[in-house]
This record gives sequence, C-alpha cells and structure tokens, in this order.
Amino acid sequence: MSRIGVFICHCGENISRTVDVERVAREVGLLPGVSFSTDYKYMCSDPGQNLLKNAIQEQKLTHIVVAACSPRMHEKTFRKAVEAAGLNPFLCEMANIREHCSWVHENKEEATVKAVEIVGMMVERIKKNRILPGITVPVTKRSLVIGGGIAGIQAALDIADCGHEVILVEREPSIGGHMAQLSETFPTLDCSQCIMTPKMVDVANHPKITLHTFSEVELVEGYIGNFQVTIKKKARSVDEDKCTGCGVCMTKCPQKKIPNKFDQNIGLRTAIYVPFPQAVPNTPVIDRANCTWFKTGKCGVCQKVCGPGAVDFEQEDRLIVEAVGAIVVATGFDLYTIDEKPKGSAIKGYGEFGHGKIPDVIDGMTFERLASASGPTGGKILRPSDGKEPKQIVFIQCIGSRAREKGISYCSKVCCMYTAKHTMLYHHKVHDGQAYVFFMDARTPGKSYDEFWRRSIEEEEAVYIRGMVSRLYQKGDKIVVMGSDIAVGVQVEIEADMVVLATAIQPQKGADTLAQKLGISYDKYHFYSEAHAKLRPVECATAGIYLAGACQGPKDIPETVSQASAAAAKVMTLFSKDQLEREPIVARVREAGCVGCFACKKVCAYGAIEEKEIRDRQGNLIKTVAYVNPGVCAGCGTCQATCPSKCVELDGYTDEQIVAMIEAL
Amino acid sequence: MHPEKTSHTFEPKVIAFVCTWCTYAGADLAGTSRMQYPSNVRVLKFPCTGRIDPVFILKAFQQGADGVLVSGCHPGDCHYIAGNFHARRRFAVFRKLLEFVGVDLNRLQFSWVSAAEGGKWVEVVTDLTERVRAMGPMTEFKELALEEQWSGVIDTPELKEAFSQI
Amino acid sequence: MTNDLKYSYYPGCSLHASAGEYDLSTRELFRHLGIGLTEIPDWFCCGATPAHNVDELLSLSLCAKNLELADSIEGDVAVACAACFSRLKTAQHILGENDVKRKQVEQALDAPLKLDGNVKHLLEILAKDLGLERLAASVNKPLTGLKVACYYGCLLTRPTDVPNLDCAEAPTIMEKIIEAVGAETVAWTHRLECCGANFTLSRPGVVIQLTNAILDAAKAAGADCIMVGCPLCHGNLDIRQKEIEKVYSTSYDLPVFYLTQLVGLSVGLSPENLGLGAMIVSPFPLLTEKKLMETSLLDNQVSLPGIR
Amino acid sequence: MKKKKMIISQETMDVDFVRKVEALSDTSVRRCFQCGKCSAGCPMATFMEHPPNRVVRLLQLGQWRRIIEGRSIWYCASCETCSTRCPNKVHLASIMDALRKLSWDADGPSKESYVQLANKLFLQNIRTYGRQYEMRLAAVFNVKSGQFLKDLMLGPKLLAKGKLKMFHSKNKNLSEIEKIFSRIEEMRKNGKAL
Repeated sequence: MSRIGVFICHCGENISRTVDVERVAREVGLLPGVSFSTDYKYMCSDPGQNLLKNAIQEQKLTHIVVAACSPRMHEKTFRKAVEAAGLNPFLCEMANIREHCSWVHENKEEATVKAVEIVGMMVERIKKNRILPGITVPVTKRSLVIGGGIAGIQAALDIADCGHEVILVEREPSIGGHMAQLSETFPTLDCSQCIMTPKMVDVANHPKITLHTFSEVELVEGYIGNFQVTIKKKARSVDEDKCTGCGVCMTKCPQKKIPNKFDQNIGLRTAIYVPFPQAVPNTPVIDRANCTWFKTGKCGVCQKVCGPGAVDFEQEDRLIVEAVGAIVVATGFDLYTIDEKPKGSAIKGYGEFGHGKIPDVIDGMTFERLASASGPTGGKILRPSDGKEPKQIVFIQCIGSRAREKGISYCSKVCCMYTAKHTMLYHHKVHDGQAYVFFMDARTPGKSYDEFWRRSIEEEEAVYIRGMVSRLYQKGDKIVVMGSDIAVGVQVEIEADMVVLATAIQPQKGADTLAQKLGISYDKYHFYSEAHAKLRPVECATAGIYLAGACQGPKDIPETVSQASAAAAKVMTLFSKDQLEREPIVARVREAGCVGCFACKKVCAYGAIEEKEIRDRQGNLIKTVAYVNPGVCAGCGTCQATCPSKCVELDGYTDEQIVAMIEAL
Repeated sequence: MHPEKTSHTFEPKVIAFVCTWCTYAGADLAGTSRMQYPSNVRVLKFPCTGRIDPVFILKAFQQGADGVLVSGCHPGDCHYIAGNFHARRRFAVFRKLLEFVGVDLNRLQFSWVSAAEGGKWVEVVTDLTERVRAMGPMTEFKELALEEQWSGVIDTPELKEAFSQI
Repeated sequence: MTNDLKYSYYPGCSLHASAGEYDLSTRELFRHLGIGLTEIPDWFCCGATPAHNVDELLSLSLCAKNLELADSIEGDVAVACAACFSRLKTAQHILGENDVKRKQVEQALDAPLKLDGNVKHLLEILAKDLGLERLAASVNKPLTGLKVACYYGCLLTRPTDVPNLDCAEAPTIMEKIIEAVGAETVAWTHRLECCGANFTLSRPGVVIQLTNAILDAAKAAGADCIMVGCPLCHGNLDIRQKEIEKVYSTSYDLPVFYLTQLVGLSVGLSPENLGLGAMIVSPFPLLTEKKLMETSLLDNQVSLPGIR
Repeated sequence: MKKKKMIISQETMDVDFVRKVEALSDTSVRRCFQCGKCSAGCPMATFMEHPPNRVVRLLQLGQWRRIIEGRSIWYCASCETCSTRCPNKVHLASIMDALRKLSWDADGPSKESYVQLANKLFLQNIRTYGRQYEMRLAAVFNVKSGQFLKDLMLGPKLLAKGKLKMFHSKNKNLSEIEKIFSRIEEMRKNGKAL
C-alpha cells in the first residue's frame, strides 16, 4: 500500500493569496492513499526541502506530490531532494497550482476547488508511478568523421586535439574537398590552398587521426556510444606504406590525356595520379578504367620504375571494422550542372542554355580552377574552346538555385559572394576586359560581405544588371546572352566571349544512401536534417551522430568551420564521461503482446525501434517483435499512441497513469 | 485582463491534453503574465501530442468532460521532429469517427499554441469553455461509462436475445 | 507496305485553305506509308490563339467538342497544325487538372467530356509510332546533300509538360526525322523563336520583323531550305518572304517545306502529289540543283490540285 | 510622357481583381520574384510599354488599370516562352490570357484596337462558319480597320496558287457551334462562368 505525502507550497503569497492552501492540504489529506499532507511557505527553499526529506524518513512515505509552481521550474529540485531521502526520483510528481491556478484566477473559492482537483489528479497519477532506474550507456571514446573537406578536417582536428582518437574517411584519393579546388576566398581574397594545405598536413601528421582515403562507409551498426562501422578501402593499386610519394610513376605513365576531375575536367592527368600536387596523402592511385595494364594486360611501366616497389596491381578492396562512440557527418556538397537530367529526375537541366553543350559556358568551380595559380592554365583566364582570353565575360547568378521550375527552390547562399569575387579576380587578371553580372537579388549578409560586393561594383568596375537571362546561344565564336534589365525595363543583349554560371549547391551524390546506412533523416533535396532547426543545429535526431558543413545545407567556409567545431564540441561533451546517463523516460515493448506490425518503427523519428527475433530453445524463430533501444529513444511516445495492440509503453507516461488522472476528474 | 464576473448555472468541465514543450509552456507563460481565464480547464501534460491516444479523448468524455482541448507545437516546431504531424493525421481521422458516433465536434478543439503564445492559450481556453457552456452538459458518453461497468449478468431481454444468437 | 497504324485526322482550318499543300502531302504520305487516316467528320475550328486570348472557356469548349467528335473514330488523333496541336493538348491538360473549368465546359457542351483520346502531332507519329527505322526503310530517294534548317516555332513544344512532344528547349525530333530520310541538318540559333503568327492580320509590321530574324539566322547557318510543321509559321516564312526581302533589301530565297513534303519526296512521291507548286518561294531550282528532281519538271508549272 | 504617381493603399490595390486573374489563369501572381527572365526572352517585349515582368509587378500591386490602359497585353504573341522558362513556375502566358479576357469583358480602354478587332472577327467567323474562313477574315478586317490596301499584293498570288479559297468548305453541324456559343453567353449572364 502506498503512503503518499502531499506538500502544498504557499510560494510566499503567490499561491496562498488566491488558493486556500490549508483547505487544500486538509481535503487532499482525506484522499485514499494519502497518509501525510501539509503546507509550507517556500517548499523550494532549503528548510522546505528539509521538511520534505524529514517527512519521507519520519512518515515512511513512498510517493510524493509537491503542489507548487510549474514542473518546468522545480521538478528537478524536488526529485533531487526525494532521491537524497532515499526514494526513486520518479516517485515524485509536481502539481502546478501557481501558473495554472493561483496566477490565472481571482476568485478564491474557484481557485481552491481547482487546486484540490489538480492535486487530486496528481495523487491518482502517482499511485501508478513505477520505480524507474536511471539508464546508463557505455561510451567508446573514438569517433568517426565522414568526409575530408574543410568541415571534416576541422572536426577531426578539434576532436583529436582533445586527445580522442579520430577515424577520418574520405571517398576521394586525397582529403581537401572543394575548398582545395578554390583559387581565392571571399571576403579577404586569401589563397585557398595557402590556408587549406597546412590543415591537411596537420591531419596527416596527427598521432590521434587515422586517415582512410579512397574509402567509403559500408555499414553502420549500433547506437550512441557504441557504433560498429565497416569501412571499405577501395583498391588503390599502390601500397601506402611503401610509397614515398616521389612521383616517378606519374611522369612515366603513358596515359597522359585523362580529364582531371579535380580541375573540372579541363586539366589532364595520367592514369596513375594524385589529383593535385599538394594532395594528402601524397600516394598515387591507379585509375583502373583508364590504365593500359588493366585494360590490356600490357604496360606496367609504373611498376617497373617504382623504386620501393609500391605499385601492386593485385591489390583488392578491403573491409575494415572500427568501433566508435560518435560519428560526425561532413560529406559536403556537389554542384548542380545544367546538363539534361535523366528522365524521371526531380531536378531539371537548362535547355535554354544549351544543356551544357556550349564549350565556353562554364560553371563557377571551373572558373575557380582557371583562376587558380595551380590550375590547368596556371592562373590565366582562358576559354576552354580556343584558349583565347575572354574580353567580355558574363556571369549569371541563381542557376538552379531559387528555380522551382528546375526542382530546387532554395537559395544556395554562397553564389552572390563568389560571383563578386570572380568579377574581381577577372578584373585583376584581364585588365582590358569587362565583367557583367546578371542577378536578381544580391544576398550578402555576413561580416564584411556587403562591402566586398559593393567593392566589386564601385572599384573593380563590374557591371551588375538586375535581371535574368532567357537564353544563350553560340553565334560564331561569341555567345549571345539574351537578358533583361528590369530596372530600365528593356531587353539586354551581350555578345560574350565566355559565360560563367553560378550553379546551385546540392548535396553529394549518394547522400541519401549514406543517410540510410546511418539511420539519419534528410529533406527532399537530400540535405541532412538537424535535430532542431534553432537549438540543436549540429545534432542529428539520431543520438550520437552530428553534422558539419554543407551536407546539412548550403554554407560558406567560415560557417562550415564554425559548425565543424560545434560538432566536435558535441562529440567531446559525449566523451567527457565514461558512461552516458539519461532520463529513463523511454518506451518499452511488451513482447508477449507485440504482433510485429512495426507501425511504431514507421513513426519513430529517431530510428530507436529495431526488429528483434524471438527464438525457442532449438533456435526456431517464434516471432519478430519490436525492440526499443533505450540509448536512442527520445521519449516522445508517438509509438505508444500508434501501437494497435497497445504493447509499447512510455515509462513515466503510461496509459495507466494517464487514465488514472482522467478518472480522478 | 479582467473578464466580467458573471455567475453561471452550468460550469462545464474542460480537459486539455497538451505537450510539455509548447502549449504547457505557453500556459505557464499565461500564468507568469497574470492573464485571467475561466477556471474550468484541467491540464494533462504529455511529452508530445504524438503521445496522445484518441482513446484518452473518449475516456475524458466518458468521465464527464464537456469539452476537450488538444494542443501542441505548431507544425514544423515539434520538439520531437514530427510527433505533432503524426498527431494531426491521427486526429483528422479520429474527428470523422467521433462525428460518426454522434459527438458534436464543437466540443473538441485542436490548436497549436507555442511557448510564446500565452495570450493565445487564454483565448483558446476561454473560447472553448464558453462554447461548451452554451452547448450544455455532455451526456451521451456518460451512459457508456455505466455500460463499461456492466456486471456481466445477462439480465435484459436484449442481452438475452443477443446471447442466444451467438 | 502494311502496318496497323490508324488515326483520326484533325486537319484544322488552315489546311483547308492557305495550307492546302500540307493537307495534300499529309494524306498522300500517309497513304503511301500505309497509315490509316480518317478525317473527323464536321470538326470545328479549335479557336486557335484568338479564342484562348480573350475567352478561355470558349477555347476549351471548342477543343473538348473536337475531342468528343474524334472519339467516334478508332485510333489516336493526328494533328498537322502546331497551333491546333497546342490548343488540343492544353485543353486536355487544363480540363484534366482544373475541376471548376471542367464543370463549366461540361455545362457549355451540355454533355460529359470525352478527353481520353491521345492527341499526336504528325512528327510524333512519324518518329515514334512508325519509328525512325521503319521510316528510313521506306526511303527510296534519300535527300542527300540537302541542308535543312528545322524550324519548330513556339507552340510545338511549349510549355514543357503539356505537349510532351520533346524537350521544350532542345528538341531534336524534327532533326531525327529529316536525318532519317537522308538530308543534312544545320545547327542554327532561331529554331525556337516565335514568328508572331498571332499578328499576321493585325500587325504585319511586327511579323515581318520577327520573321526576318528567323530567315536571316537560317541563311547565316548555311541552310538550303527550312522545314516546318505548322501552317502559321509557313504562312509567315513562305508567303511573306518576298515582302521581307523587299523591306530589308536582301535576298533569302529559302524554300519553306512542310515536313510531309520533304519526307514525301524521300519516299518517292511526285511533286504534284506533294503540292510543291503551291509554294510561293519555288523549291524547283533548289531541288534540281541538288538532283532531287528531274530538270524537265522545272519548266512545268506544277499547280496545286483542289482539295478533295 | 508624364507618369502618374502610384498611390498605394488597401483601397487602391485591387486584390479581388488579382484573385480573378489567379482563378482564370490557375497560377499564382504573388509567386513571381521579379527576376526578369520572362522579359529577357519575350519576342514582343520591344513592342510593349510594360515588359512582361512589369505586367506581373503591376498586378502584384493591384494596379491593373495601368496594365489594360496600355497595349502590352495585346502585343503578347502567346508563344509561351515566358511560361516555359520561368524559374518559379509562374504561368505568365495564362496570366496574359486572363488579363485580356477581363479587359475584353470590360470593353476596356485598350490602345490596341486592331488586335482586338482581329480577334473579334476571328471568333465571329467561327460562330458563323464553324471554321475559319481566311479570305473573309482578311477582307472584313481590312474594311473594318480602314486599311483597304493592306497585304493587297499577296492576294492574287495566293489565289493563283490555290491558297485562298473563294468558297468555304461547309460544316454540316453549324447548329452545334451556335449552341455552344449561346450556352456560354447564358452562363456568363447568370454569373456561372469565369
């Protein structure tokens, strides 16, 4: 039999002014199960808490109801006090008679009656409360970072600098990502490689970071603090331990005319290659699709010239398994292309711009490679078609972005700024040239950003035209740009030598597949979803997985770096304790009744519900039931309301407790 | 806010099922702002509107509630990502069912009240209370409550006939 | 040649008047290819641009009425005129999506709508239903050496999701057909620009300006002739060509063929049966030069036979 | 030309008119974010005093009188370039149709009477003959517009080529077309049609 203690707080006069607290204590004391009830001036004060603790000891109370302010205010306080007195904290509930009663009513009689009923409801509820033991989850203090761009690099360095091991996985042969491709960066115009490559070297040299390039995440199992990750190391055909990075193989390779993806396919590379000279690691990779040896079985020049004997044609893909406690996803972005898209794709191309078939219509990233001192033209702006210097260059913004018709309605955020930067770089390199920019809005919030944009117009003499371009077509060696200036209200036609399109930022290809492996959610564009748009912007809804950079949405470099450090801080918070403790408000499945319909699994936003097989002693499958992983469950209870056989129960909010409250009316 | 004091012959019972993150906090805000509203409402706190089983609404009517309010975070603001969307779908269907069994849907109110909308909470509660007051007591389901407590004895002619047919 | 293709035929007003040769060559070509073509009895004007410009309900009702008439004949609806094609397709699209408009049209026709008929432009029938391979197989006089500028105009493909004929911005269907019968195509800039047909009556000055740009671009791209699939485009490009040459003091001399005329030539139909004589800019010097026609025919004034 | 100042208030912004346009055209006017792509590609923009993007802008402000007082809508060729290329799926060609219809109904003060006249004759012809009768259309247009000699040089050439028919192919179903026209008129009178 429960011995319930009820404590009514006066809250100074805040409650007692409109609620007759003594009467409440008296009437509640008559309820069955209540063996002690009293009122006190300030329950939350030290003497108040001591009163509570002493009463528990002296009266041998088993359940406590404190009628005072909102539980959002002091529930933790009283549960702590109850715990100190030796009771399970979840055997204490609060009845809100301040915010929901004394403060919102003036008639003392009405307020008192209501207070009695509120406390009565909580008394009936607490009779059904169960002891809830705290949940602890062990934490493996190693982390996985997926993606080796600036986001992944920053997160990996921050975590590793705190002394925790980091496994960094990168799909490409080198880390560096898109930032390594950029020429100069806004708003300061410092060289991207100059600020990026030292960080890449730091990663390579960090004793706590294990780098897996040319590798992909295959499988993720487990939950927060306890993930098992299978990583596929694709066959590089070069032994990373033996290779010294001398580069002789690359100079001797006879296949020299393969378009280099790092240079947006305008530069060329060999079949055994590193994507760019400052690559980390500086170990080449053999592009098997283009290698003579792999195509014909003859050649093998690289193997012959390699001093340390690192070239290994027999190498195969390898799978490795790592145990980690937290995962940072930093897979970055991909650029929209104006090509014709496959039928059925939600995204469309730009037929009006020739579907990418006019050679001197390039995208912003290609312009970066042209402008980069280490790029295929050595930093000269030259047309891909004939190598001439363009004297009239047109930039068009919002290509793919803000284009509902093409299937993308968001703003890509960085294009306004990088286009302004491009006009400056162009003006610095082609003094007698003229840059024109077609734009609809210039979006330049950010420190020193608007000043930068204005500088491109006022000092670097770029001509900005507010209006869009309807069509591009080749006429002789010129590209005719059919645009409009909506401020003047006329059509504008420019015969340009080159056109640069500020194409939209999209998530990486395969972002959805990776999300499914990780069990995290994504939006219709396949950007990953954060747990809360405002207050939990770097965490996934799935516990233990964090987001950094443009995989979550378009971002510039400073923002990406901040988010990466924030994600690292979240990982470090998790790693600060050996055991993860959490409130035991989680759902549980009553396996006997579960019919295995998995309606709960469908509605669970956290992927907390797993399928569990129940077998007899001979190992025969009896049935498959739902299982809630307490480490992952967030305690919303949607599964319980969904369960058709009422076999999921959310601890702390069971049907029994709720019905008891309703029945107390 | 001081609504005119008038005495009523009928004081309805209104039960509010609310989520803890938005509407409960909104009701707290109404309190800290010392707004005034009818004392007829009793609040039941849930982690999320997604937890609210339609059965609770039936149960509340059965237990003599004259009006029921279900309120949570605005769409898109759910603390648990999508719980309120699940709730919204569930209740859209449930309303039809309630209507089918003959409950006047004016007794049941769904709303979104955020943690910042103390004023809206007052408005919603006041409106519902006054509406239900005008409608008079809800009697239909109280009989059901009695039926639920049926002793198991087959003592009426209808029951006897039904039993013999099985 | 036999095949089981059968269509109901909606010629449209122009084909019964100023574009008689389009009608003639279509019938002759389809007969030659063994494709069944039954003219919809007592079809009405689709309303064309003037109707939808000022009275959408009327435009929709006229199209719905024609689709209802077509329903009685076996097969999809074959349409020759790009404007009629666009109107019929648009009506189907709008009436399929907008319930309010659908109900009003039902009321105007005083009958339930029959919109299921598949409306197809001749291009679609040749390139997809018959297929380029079968089309190429029936060629016996390939149009070797003829450089054709394919002119789509505006209504054949726009807007993207409605006619669903080809990509609205980079269509290739005409080029594919004309290459299948042995001719060369030129890449040119103005194949999708509007000729302003809507204003041919009210604002000829506008039309002359727009059409001149198209002719100029075709000439600049090195085309011998232009191919169209629309009697309105033809009206401007062919009938007004001499006038334009006068206004701009230039010379184009670009014969403007209907697609059925060029394809007809390649399968061996005679110039009489294709109504080549009805073209204002005579095609005979060009065809003789390219050895696609016997010289003897040059002196013979081939005239357009009357409409049956 | 002196331009009138635009006085903007809830009274001067005719939201009802905009809603009518939206219902007729089945597209959103508010959605346009004024990128100007429609004006960039419009073959007729050089003939219009308000380029297409500005027509939508004026509509967004509810200033439809400024639109229909001008000739822009009557210079639209209905080529649908704007609708096809609009990044925001605003079906501008349909908006133009709706504006013309509303202006036509109001017998508005348009400057472009030739286009209106041609349209009127075109529809009259359909009502009378069921089909278009090009020769009559052209002849009546010239008479009514007072341009007796317009395109006169084309006539004989077309007749010689058999392109102009002196007599029209008859449609045996004329009563049907008359019924459609009169039903629509009836519906309009009763306010049952857009």
